[in-house]
Amino acid sequence: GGNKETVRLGVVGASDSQWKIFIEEAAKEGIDVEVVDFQEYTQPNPAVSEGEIDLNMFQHIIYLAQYNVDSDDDLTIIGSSAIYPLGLYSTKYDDVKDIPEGGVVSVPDDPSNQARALLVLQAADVISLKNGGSPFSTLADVETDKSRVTVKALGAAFTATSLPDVDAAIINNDYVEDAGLTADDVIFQDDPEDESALPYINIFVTRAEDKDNETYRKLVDIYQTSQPVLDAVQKNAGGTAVFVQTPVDQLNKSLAQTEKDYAASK
Amino acid sequence: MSIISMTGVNKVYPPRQRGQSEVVALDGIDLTVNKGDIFGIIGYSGAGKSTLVRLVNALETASGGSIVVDGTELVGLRESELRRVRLGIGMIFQQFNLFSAKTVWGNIAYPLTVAGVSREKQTARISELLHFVGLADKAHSYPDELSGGQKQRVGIARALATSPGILLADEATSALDPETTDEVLTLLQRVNREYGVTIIVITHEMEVIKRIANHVAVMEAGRIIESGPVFEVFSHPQTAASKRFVNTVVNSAPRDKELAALVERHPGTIISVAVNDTDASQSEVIRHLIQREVEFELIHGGIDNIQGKTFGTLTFALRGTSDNVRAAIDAVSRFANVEEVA
Amino acid sequence: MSIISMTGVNKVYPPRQRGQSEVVALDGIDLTVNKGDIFGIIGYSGAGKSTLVRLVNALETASGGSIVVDGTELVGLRESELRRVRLGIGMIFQQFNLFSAKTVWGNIAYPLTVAGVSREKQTARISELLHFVGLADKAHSYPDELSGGQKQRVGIARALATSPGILLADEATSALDPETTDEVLTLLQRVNREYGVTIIVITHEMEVIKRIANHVAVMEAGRIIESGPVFEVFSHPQTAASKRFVNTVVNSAPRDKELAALVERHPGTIISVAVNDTDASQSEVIRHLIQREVEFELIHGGIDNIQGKTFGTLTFALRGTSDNVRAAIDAVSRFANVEEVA
Amino acid sequence: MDVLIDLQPQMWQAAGETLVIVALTLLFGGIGGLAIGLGLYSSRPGGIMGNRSVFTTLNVIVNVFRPIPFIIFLAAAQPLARLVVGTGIGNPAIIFTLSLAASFAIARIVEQNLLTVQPGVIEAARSVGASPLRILFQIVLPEALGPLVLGYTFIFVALVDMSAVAGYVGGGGLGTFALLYGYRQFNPLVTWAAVLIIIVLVQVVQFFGNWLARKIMRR
Amino acid sequence: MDVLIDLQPQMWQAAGETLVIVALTLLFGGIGGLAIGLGLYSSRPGGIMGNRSVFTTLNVIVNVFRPIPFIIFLAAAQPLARLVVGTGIGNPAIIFTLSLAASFAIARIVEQNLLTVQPGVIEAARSVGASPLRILFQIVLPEALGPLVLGYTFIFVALVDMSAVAGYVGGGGLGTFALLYGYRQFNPLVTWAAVLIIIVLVQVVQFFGNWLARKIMRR
Ligand SMILES: Nc1ncnc2c1ncn2[C@@H]1O[C@H](COP(=O)(O)OP(=O)(O)OP(=O)(O)O)[C@@H](O)[C@H]1O
Ligand SMILES: Nc1ncnc2c1ncn2[C@@H]1O[C@H](COP(=O)(O)OP(=O)(O)OP(=O)(O)O)[C@@H](O)[C@H]1O
Ligand code: MET
Ligand SMILES: [Mg+2]
Ligand SMILES: [Mg+2]
Repeated sequence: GGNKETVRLGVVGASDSQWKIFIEEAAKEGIDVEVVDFQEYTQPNPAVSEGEIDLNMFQHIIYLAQYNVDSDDDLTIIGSSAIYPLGLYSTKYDDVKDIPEGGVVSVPDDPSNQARALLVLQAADVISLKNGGSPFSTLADVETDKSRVTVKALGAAFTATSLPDVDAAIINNDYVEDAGLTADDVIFQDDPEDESALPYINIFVTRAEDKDNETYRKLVDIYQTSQPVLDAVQKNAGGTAVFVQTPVDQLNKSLAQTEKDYAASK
Repeated sequence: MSIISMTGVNKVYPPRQRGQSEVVALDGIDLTVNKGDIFGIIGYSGAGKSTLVRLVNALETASGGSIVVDGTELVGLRESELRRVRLGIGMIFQQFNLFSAKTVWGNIAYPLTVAGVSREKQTARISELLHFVGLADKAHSYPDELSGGQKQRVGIARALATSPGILLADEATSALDPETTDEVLTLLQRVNREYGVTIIVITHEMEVIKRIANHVAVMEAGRIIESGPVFEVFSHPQTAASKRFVNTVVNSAPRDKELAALVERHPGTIISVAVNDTDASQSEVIRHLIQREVEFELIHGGIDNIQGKTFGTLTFALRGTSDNVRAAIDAVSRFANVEEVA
Repeated sequence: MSIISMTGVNKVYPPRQRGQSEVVALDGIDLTVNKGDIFGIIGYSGAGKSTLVRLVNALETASGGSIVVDGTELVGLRESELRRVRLGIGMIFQQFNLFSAKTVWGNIAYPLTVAGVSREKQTARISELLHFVGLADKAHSYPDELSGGQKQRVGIARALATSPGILLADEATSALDPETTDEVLTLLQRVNREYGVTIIVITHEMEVIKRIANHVAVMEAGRIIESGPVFEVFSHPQTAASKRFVNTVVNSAPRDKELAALVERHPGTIISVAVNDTDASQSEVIRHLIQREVEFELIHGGIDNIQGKTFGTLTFALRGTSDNVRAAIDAVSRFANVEEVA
Repeated sequence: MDVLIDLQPQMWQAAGETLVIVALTLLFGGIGGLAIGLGLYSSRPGGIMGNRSVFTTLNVIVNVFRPIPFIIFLAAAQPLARLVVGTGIGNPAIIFTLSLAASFAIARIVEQNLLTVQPGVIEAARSVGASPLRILFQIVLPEALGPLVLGYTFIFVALVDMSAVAGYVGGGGLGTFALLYGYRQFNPLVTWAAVLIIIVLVQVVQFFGNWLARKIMRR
Repeated sequence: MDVLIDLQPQMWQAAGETLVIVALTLLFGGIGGLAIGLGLYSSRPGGIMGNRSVFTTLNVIVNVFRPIPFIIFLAAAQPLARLVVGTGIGNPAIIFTLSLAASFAIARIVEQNLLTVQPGVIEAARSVGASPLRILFQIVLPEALGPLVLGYTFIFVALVDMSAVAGYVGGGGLGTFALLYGYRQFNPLVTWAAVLIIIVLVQVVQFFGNWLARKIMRR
């Protein structure tokens, strides 16, 4: 295809098989997609802002909300993909109740995933958070005297490899299959159908001025409707993904709300 | 016409560790070297000789005093100005200080490059120098492939490369065999005579002073304790140190063990007679001995030439009646410096 | 009783860059040093002297031949065995090779530590050595704070520290003033006499050979071209190289410019007469001159003692009728080695 | 195994990218580091152009930039990268930022190696009237060349290692490949295949560096 | 600003952790690296215990481990860390893994610095019958001490930088602090406050290293 038409899409984990298929599907529609990989969640948003890539697809609403507030940016959502439940895994215990008093649980160290993980742990009844917790809770909000376990933050990729060292670990969907685990190993997870899970919907993001760009919308459409792509995503998520096609307005409303909540929590 | 003059120059090395005291390497040096001089500096190891010449091309800065080289006061000069002065001064280092990353050729080429000599002229000059120091076959060797004397010869060639107006030679022949030393000294003498190069030679080999220097200064413990034309210092050394130095080179009266050995082999009276152009002539001495029917044998010492003047001490074993011997000694003593050593 | 013996020893340095040829530093060396010898090695710069002694303590491995030191064949020996041999050999390096991270004290202490000498004994020994080499006040200085001669003296003290049975001295006094040289030579002589230490001295200062060596070998281009007792080699040098070396130290016939200067100042006939214990006596020479009414003056040369033997060349200027002069020369020529030099 | 065969084209491309990234970084960072290192060496008190304030300034600058965690440095330098190479992501940005970061590390390596040059040799150069710059380039650098080659080899290996973070800003190379297709996918075969290529590359360069240094130092 | 005040206790704790991590890593890695470096130096052909096969083996080992991207190395070394320090995460694991990785880098730095020792000095030591080990420890190390101090200072700074990844396996320290509380939260104030402390720490150590080296080298 011509260079002019090339759309640059930022992701974290370009090696996931759906991207190769996605590029092929887009090509069929005459869109030339270049997938740019970042290994850090911090990078794809500024890259969109700077115009170095056109859109990205790696984050959920909460992550974007925090980014927009912290960096004083106005990136906007142009579509949803899926929502992934966040699971608690263990190779030592089959039930949350078996985790001993004083045990150690590892959680990812990036803020939004960490807060979500803490909420999962609270729901699993192994810790207690100040004021009932929020999507912006931090390790400091853990009420240690009321918690059964100690929480330890690790790089998102390392929570999976830490399983021999801890009693249980919160592992992102991205690493589940890769780490040789299956959905069956999960001993607790949040409910993707719950309304509180709405801000954890993964989204396509671009600059505010490009929110109506036809080509970008078309790409979202291809993603949401192409079965080979969805199959690959599902396989990669170990069968845990729940695909959603939430209207863009609703997504952006949730974004606005979350941004407000977050700003207030600071 | 003085080309180098030092007045009240001091050099103090501050103590580097606690508990050490400072080292006064030079202590009130006054020195004048005239244009065209070959100026020798002698003195015990550690006397400050190397330090002194290192002040002349400002490798070291004086702690006090004034140093004027070729009309320029060095003390207080900026480094960039000192550089210009150094261009006119060649230096042969006691420790050679060769560039280990350059070949023999490269070592000699460096000063030429710095002086801006064109490549063709360099080639000619370097070949000439290599032949002179006998290292034509080592042109492409590196310093670590050279013997001690070969290294020193590279240092000499390097210092001479730009034909500088002043040459500082710090023990320039200390690692050389006599033959090579001779050649080097001859060359120094030639550049001095033909191009008027002023040369300061530091040496512990009195032969070197004797052969080429016209002036000599004797150093001890950071001071110049004696200084003057070579012939004068050699013929009438004033200080104990100078005397000891002079003794090693000119034929002198036998001392200690040497004397003991001679006494054993030559029973009878032994006298030493100082002989030189200005004092006694030995023909006369011998004539007196013969006249008094004293049998004599030259058992030690000899005659030498320093700066074209005859010079020496002859030691004779005398045999004859004690009266004759006495009379002869008295007669000779009248016009010569005689010492009865045994 | 030989303590060091070399047979057919070669040392070849392979070429390091393309286009260079190999360097044959030693070429078929046969050499025997007896226990208690002070064995001098002389030769032009680059002749292979340093290389030769470095084979004796196996710092360098021979390319061929056999080297037996104190009954042990070195060639083919393992490094750990060579180490034992080295414990009994002290070495003074031409380039000093001081440990720059150790003080003067530490440098001298090192061989003692290696030899397992107790700390108290070390202290006593080091103080003694420091006093001997005149560096008591520099005990805590580092090598880079020393003058050239001071460095060399540290090297000497270090080599002597363990009182080794063999001492290899490579230009051990090249940076020393005559007085210090004298003291060092006296010490070497003392350790040789009192403790039977065998010493190999490499030097370019013939004075050193003359003063302390009993044997001397002359090297040229990797070969030993002459070897024997010092007196013999000095009195009857066989090769051109030896002659030149000997000339620099014993009073010899004047040459070249020196001669020219003499001729200018002394018109008439000039003869040089070689004098030594075994050949002519100079009293006799003089008697013949006087008998023939020839006026004479000793204008050059002198008499010296080597290993207790008289030795020298006297140069006389003769004046008189040409018949008388002729007759005198003829007469003297009959029993002495006379050369008419002008 | 199949994965590996599938990924072959990417892997070789990544290998090429590593070579390009590291080579260019070594070039730019090498020059930058050489400049700063020469500055540190010559301005050090008692040095050939001793100047305490220049030295302290350089010293502080190097100390300021070297210890910043690379990922923070990478992000912080993005605006500068955009100015200089026009983009804050991809290989150009990573080459720019790595070069900048490497400069400071190389500066220290250069400084250290130059300090081992014997003072007597510098004196000899001063004695012939050579200017400090001449001494620096014609004497000090050649004298220290052997150790410098080893120092640059050391840095080469460090850069190969550092270039693995290129992926953070969308750059490529074997390190990124290993992380992305191997490590993140928990695919040890791919990880170690990529690492193996890196190792082979490093072996070759290190052997060459050793050989060259030995040739130069002649020991 | 408020954030910073809130985070103060964590920050100072992190500073303490950095000191502990880097100090212990420098200790263990320093000793390990010294050992390997001494091995490389003395076994090199023509060296004091020249042995081509030992040298090649060591050389290859160092080249194998040095270039592995640190994050991969970190994960790969986790089982070993569990064996040795009992856990694959937290400060003990990061100290273990950093020490291991640092050993190989330090080995090269040590090797390089030892190579600058003048051959004549080693000859003098051989001539008095000293054994290779004696020469190594009593002569070569002291002679190279000045450059070695600078080399270790270099490594100290590199370790401060490397220790920032401690957070991946749940370790602490200022780098982790800067990444977690500053960088990942897009909170520049926190980032740069942490970086500032790192920089101050590094300045102090580097100045001390320079001072010590100058004292030892006396130039
Ligand atoms: N490492 C080396 N590589 C190549 N050639 C060498 C090496 N060492 C010495 N040579 C050469 O071997 C020859 C003998 O050197 P050696 O050092 O033994 O001479 P020497 O007689 O001690 O001379 P000097 O009196 O000048 O010290 C010289 O020509 C020298 O250039
Ligand atoms: N860098 C230094 N630091 C401290 N003292 C020094 C330094 N350089 C020289 N000295 C001392 O200064 C004195 C004079 O040294 P210098 O090198 O001038 O002696 P020298 O007359 O050349 O002796 P030699 O004949 O032994 O070469 C010596 O006592 C020496 O120890
Ligand atoms: N895919 C991740 C999740 O939903 C996104 C994390 S936000 C950067 O857990
Ligand atoms: Mg001197
Ligand atoms: Mg020699």
